[in-house]
Amino acid sequence: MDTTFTPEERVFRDEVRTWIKRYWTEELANRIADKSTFKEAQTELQKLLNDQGWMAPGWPEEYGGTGWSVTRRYIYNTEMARAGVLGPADPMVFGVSMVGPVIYTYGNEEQKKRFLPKILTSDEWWCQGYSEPGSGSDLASLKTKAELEGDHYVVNGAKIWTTYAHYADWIFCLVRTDSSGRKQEGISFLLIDMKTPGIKVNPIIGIDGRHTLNETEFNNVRVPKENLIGEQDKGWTYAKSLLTHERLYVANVSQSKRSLAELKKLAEREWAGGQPLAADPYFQQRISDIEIDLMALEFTELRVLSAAAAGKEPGAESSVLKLRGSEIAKALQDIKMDVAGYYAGIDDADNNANHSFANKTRIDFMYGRASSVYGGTNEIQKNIIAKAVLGF
Amino acid sequence: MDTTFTPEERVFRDEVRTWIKRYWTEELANRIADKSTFKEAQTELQKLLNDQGWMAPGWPEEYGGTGWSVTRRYIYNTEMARAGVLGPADPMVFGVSMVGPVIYTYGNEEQKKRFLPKILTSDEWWCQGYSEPGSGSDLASLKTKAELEGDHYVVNGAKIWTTYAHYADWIFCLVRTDSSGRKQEGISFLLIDMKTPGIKVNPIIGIDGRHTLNETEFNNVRVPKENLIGEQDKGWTYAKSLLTHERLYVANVSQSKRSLAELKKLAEREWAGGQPLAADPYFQQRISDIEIDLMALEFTELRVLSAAAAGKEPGAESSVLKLRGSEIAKALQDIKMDVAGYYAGIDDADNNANHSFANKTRIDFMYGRASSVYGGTNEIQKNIIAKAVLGF
Amino acid sequence: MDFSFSEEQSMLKDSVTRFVQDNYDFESRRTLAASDAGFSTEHWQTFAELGWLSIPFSEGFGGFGGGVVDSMVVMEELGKGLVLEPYLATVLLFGGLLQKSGNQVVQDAYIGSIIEGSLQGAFAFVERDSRFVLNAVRTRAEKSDGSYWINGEKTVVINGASADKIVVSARTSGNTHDEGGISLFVIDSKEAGVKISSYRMMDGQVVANISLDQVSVSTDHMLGEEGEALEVMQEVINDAMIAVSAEALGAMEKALQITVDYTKIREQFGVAIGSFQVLQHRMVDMFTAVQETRSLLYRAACSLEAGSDEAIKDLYALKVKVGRAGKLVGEEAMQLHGGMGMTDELDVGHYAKRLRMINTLFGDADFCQQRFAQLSYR
Amino acid sequence: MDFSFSEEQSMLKDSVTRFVQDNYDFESRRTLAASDAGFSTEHWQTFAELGWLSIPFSEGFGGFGGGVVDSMVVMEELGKGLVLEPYLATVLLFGGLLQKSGNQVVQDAYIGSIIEGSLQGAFAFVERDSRFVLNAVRTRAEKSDGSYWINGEKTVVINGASADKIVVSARTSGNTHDEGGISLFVIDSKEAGVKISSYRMMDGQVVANISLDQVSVSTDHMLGEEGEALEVMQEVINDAMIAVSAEALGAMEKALQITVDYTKIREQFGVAIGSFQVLQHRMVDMFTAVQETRSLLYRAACSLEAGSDEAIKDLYALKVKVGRAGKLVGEEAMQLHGGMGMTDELDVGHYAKRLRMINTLFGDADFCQQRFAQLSYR
Repeated sequence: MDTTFTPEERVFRDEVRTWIKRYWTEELANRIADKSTFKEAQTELQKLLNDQGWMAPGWPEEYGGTGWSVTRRYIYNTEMARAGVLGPADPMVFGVSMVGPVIYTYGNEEQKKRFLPKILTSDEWWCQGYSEPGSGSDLASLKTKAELEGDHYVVNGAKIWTTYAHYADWIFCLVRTDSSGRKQEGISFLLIDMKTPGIKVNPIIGIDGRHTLNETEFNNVRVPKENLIGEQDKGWTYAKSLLTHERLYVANVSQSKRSLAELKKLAEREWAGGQPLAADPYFQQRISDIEIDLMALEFTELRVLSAAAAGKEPGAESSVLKLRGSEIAKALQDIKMDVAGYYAGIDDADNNANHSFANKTRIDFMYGRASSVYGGTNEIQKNIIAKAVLGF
Repeated sequence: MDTTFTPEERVFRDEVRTWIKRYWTEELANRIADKSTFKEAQTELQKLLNDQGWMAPGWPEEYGGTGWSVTRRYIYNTEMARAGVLGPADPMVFGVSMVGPVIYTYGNEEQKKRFLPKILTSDEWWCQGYSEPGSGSDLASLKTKAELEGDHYVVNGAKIWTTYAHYADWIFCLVRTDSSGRKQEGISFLLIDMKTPGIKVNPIIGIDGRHTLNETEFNNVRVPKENLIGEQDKGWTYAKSLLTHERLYVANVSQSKRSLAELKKLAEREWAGGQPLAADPYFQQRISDIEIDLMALEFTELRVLSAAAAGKEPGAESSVLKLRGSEIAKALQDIKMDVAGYYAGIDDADNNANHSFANKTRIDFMYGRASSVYGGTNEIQKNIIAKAVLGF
Repeated sequence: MDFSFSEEQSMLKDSVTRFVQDNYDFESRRTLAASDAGFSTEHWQTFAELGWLSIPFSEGFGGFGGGVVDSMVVMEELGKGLVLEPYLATVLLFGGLLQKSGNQVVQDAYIGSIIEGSLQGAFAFVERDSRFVLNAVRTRAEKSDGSYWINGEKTVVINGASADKIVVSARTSGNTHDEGGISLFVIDSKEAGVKISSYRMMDGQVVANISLDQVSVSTDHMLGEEGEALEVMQEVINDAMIAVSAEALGAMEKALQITVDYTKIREQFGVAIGSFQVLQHRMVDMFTAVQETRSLLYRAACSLEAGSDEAIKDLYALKVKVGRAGKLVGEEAMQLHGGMGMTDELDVGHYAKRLRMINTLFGDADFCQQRFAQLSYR
Repeated sequence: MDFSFSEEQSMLKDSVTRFVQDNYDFESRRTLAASDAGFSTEHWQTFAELGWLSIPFSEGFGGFGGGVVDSMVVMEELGKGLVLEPYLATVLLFGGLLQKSGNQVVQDAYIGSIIEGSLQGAFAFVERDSRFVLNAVRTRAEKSDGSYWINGEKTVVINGASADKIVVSARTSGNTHDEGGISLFVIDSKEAGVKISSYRMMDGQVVANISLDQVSVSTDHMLGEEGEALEVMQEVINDAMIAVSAEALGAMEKALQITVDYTKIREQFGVAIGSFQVLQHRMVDMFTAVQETRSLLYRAACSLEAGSDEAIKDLYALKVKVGRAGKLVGEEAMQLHGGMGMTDELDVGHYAKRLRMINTLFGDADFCQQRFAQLSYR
């Protein structure tokens, strides 16, 4: 039992830190945060990562991955998240973490050649078409239809919560190609060019006031049948096998550690009754409740990673990562709102009464509410644990 | 909207307080607390109450009740509980609050004459035979059988959680007289003399280490058929109508207020790091969480009583009384355990290292765990609210 | 012991309920919230006609002579519709200060206009670093040449953008955290030296930062005695705490109702999601929180009206519960709506936002719990 | 990064697991708990034979030379069986103090006997009003005639009734709360002036109050330097905190398992109560609490063993979680057993009691959270 890094691992960590220090400038971060320069600047960042060979650490080396050990990937993710380079709402997630592995695992050679390089170079942005209006956590109830007519699938229906669809070049979709059997059957995995006629992207304004989500409609959208991944009607299997693929990092530990550190700093400068809020015992108790939970979560993640490094299947403890990860992230956002006090309500980036952090605090809080809903609500997560782990 | 008492009500309150001051001596309280003198001393107290005409405030005047208004009953209950004269585990509950109302509402004249006076004089103690081993919150699944043979019902089966059965002269039982229909049908309400041959009382030691509970077995117990209340097979209705009868006082507000006051006093004398625990902000926050909830509960109870005083049916708010009442009582017991610290673990009334309150604290805590189980678990309470109030 | 409303209060309640039902469907509210002022002057005239603007004022000024229970009745119903009109700022805060100040000059000058709906007011009591402490005042007023001259800055002034007249707290003596030395002045929003910079809050309110640069106020526009204003400020804010708690209660009730209705209809896995026991129990927890809030609201309102010794403690207990219950109900309502709850287009998230803002208003749950503890464990 | 046990540790774990399975069914435990000593000297000999009593001692004394991870492995398994034998008191506390004291005289005199199972020890560090503060020591030791003379009283001394030798903390200088001036002495339980008054705790442990009236100790029975004992006391208790946390983890795991099994079998309303979603989710919460406890246990054990700067902070975080999770798991386990959970005859309530006692031991969750906060927000 030992949690120290090897000397080689420490060298690697320094290498990552050096990269960050050099390339992750305030100027770049600001341009990414600004809606008007977001896509261009984010692409710039991703190209820098790709130049370094770090765009897709988890991919097999033959497709451009790194071949890192589990520990190195952990170090990489930790450092990147700690610095704020990677975040939970990263646009590269859809290409690198979601569709990429489907393509290299279930796609044919032409598909691999056609799509993987452009994911790495960020010349093509992806978005995800899984959820549908009304489907919620019952993903398999999807109704968007794809009918084969000659060389093309004709797609009709709508997808919802398509994050960044308004920036995306491609969308990967689960579509229904057969409705005769169980709902999990008859689903196919299609790659669709967003420029195809008949696709309409309708913005959904979030409760944070921003536009990151969309509803994407498909009206007789003709998709070449070579864009089908694997076999027709087997898409559910491909999508599902992917859900376990990235579940090692769903806890967002580093992001929450970053959030906690910021919170402590803010509490030192916010004034309450003649002393900094950070010195107030009530506040200390509230924040330490969460800090302790986060310390536990961090080691739960390490336990999972250590098992993975030893080539073992993730144990029961991995099931709590998303659940507790989202609860802790939300709790931190909640306290940060309280620290901002009156200023947390301000819906205005410029008029901030000297509390410039407040607007971002509000956005993070509001946007963060969804973390206990997407990817299966926390209630669904508990159902799954009850069944899979406790044996009910 | 007004919560002040009338001058007459204030006079009445003083009258109750004067009575308590005169009769509720430390000596009597100690004898009641002592297992070896409990029954005798408790009977003495009840006889004093009866001499004053206060034994059964809720009964109709013709049977020995007081004819008090809802407000007076509230004042009476509050003062008695505040002084510790009445408690949640009162033995008189079974006679006065439970079987008495069934007898005067559904019993015949002879039954009224036979049983009610001896409840008032405490010459006969009662216990309750509802739950059965295995029935839990699903009371209607009861299996104890009563078969009519000539002039007698022959009773076979077992009842569990029969509090004070080892002191009781009589038991009122729900028994199955017909198993052909729905489980709520075919249940009858029988009064059984505890001296009848075939009754065996087996002690159940509680997790508090004390003997208050029992399992009571019935082996061919012959009960005269004149001890049947109302009609055969209709007992469920009688028992159920009673459940709403006393639900105004299920919140145990006064007991919890008393418990809170004790807790505050203890926290002033317990020492923690150079100051009384009461001065510690963490402790203050914890205790104030509960104090605020209790303040809310008190006014929820008053809202229910005020509606009852105006002759209205209890509103939706009454449904939370038992639920929150037990949660708050338990939370207070929990904090008190923490105040007692190391001494809370002592299972010994004499060797208390100068912390004489600790043994009682432990007993109250352990015994109190059951308050979220008896009378329908808190989970069942929530099911009921969801159905009855929220309309699910 | 009686928690029923008087006949007048019941009528008042019904009239507000009807107004909200007829005028405040979610789409109409959205349009109003997006307008420049952030509310409707037409609605404001309706408020005047229905007599709501006269409630806290004495009959001598043409008012209704109402107490905290009356404004509580109004605010609960306004809360159900997330009503945007500045009833709190103009009538309860600005009006309340005038009513309690004993300054006949300003009372005669402005109360009539408030009642007839022609004057908007505000109370500027927050500063950059004051957080929830009323006596954390840096803004200063100095007397010279028969006037007071005010310098300083106030932040997040509710209704600050629309107010014609603004009551400003300023220090006429002492240091930032002293309890004495604070005075109140009624200034005109167009007075030289007043700079109003307005912006929106997440609940749709338009508020303002107000900077004051050598702003002149005549001595007859000071409310009460010089340096003695803290008590009246606290009194008015105590009444306002009842009011916003009632508003929060209304918002919670509505958020719960919306959620119960939604889960009965919304299907997943082939059944209404409201059939899941876990979700039912969570709605029971929301219901319980709402009941507790109402109980503490009645408790504090009764004891404040009766002038009880326990009134302030009751008030802080209420505000703690309003904060915690408001968070619980608001967030659970969103969560139980799933993804839809996190969109701007559904009403439910807006209830959560307003509840969050009310938690902060006049001191959040943590702050009020500390005040409560000081009173309870001193 | 590696959380697996060494081969030796795995063997150790297996041997304890087997012992508990074979010897600690609930009825056997009940009999032991009711006996005078409250544990079995026969079992104690087995412990000695299996080498468990030698774990924390250096190889020079015939020990195993183990660290906190080794005792953690043992204690988790003992926790599953609610094992009553005084491993904590004799081996980890008394033995730990001897091992770390550097006093060769007492080490030579007693460690061998501990290892062979012939000597019981205890550590008397609690006083009537000390609560969880190690330096709140009123008991005094004065030097005269070449001996120390001890006067004072110690309370709730674990294993105090069976201990042959007892380490007592006493003040050789300074005042009640001073950090300096505390010394440790090994006294014989039969020494003149030692009065031992024993009683039972709710978890079955037999403890004692010990009054000391002019008790004489020879100078070579002082551990370490005069007046400098606080650090070694804290070190030994830090190790012991890992141990009791591991014990708590074992107890929680068992309580959860018992509960899951029970709800799968127990029927109500015609179905197993484990089919109710609300109960399932509550068991998921218990499971989560257990996982969090294990994670913090590994965290604290690793950083204590590595001598990390964060070790003390990690340790307090662990003890906070042990307290809170222990309450949650214990109480939920009882509640989900319904009425049966509240009886003495079922095992589940006894897990809850032991968990409750472990919360208190060496500082409860509230106390540890304050210490944590002092380290985290200084």
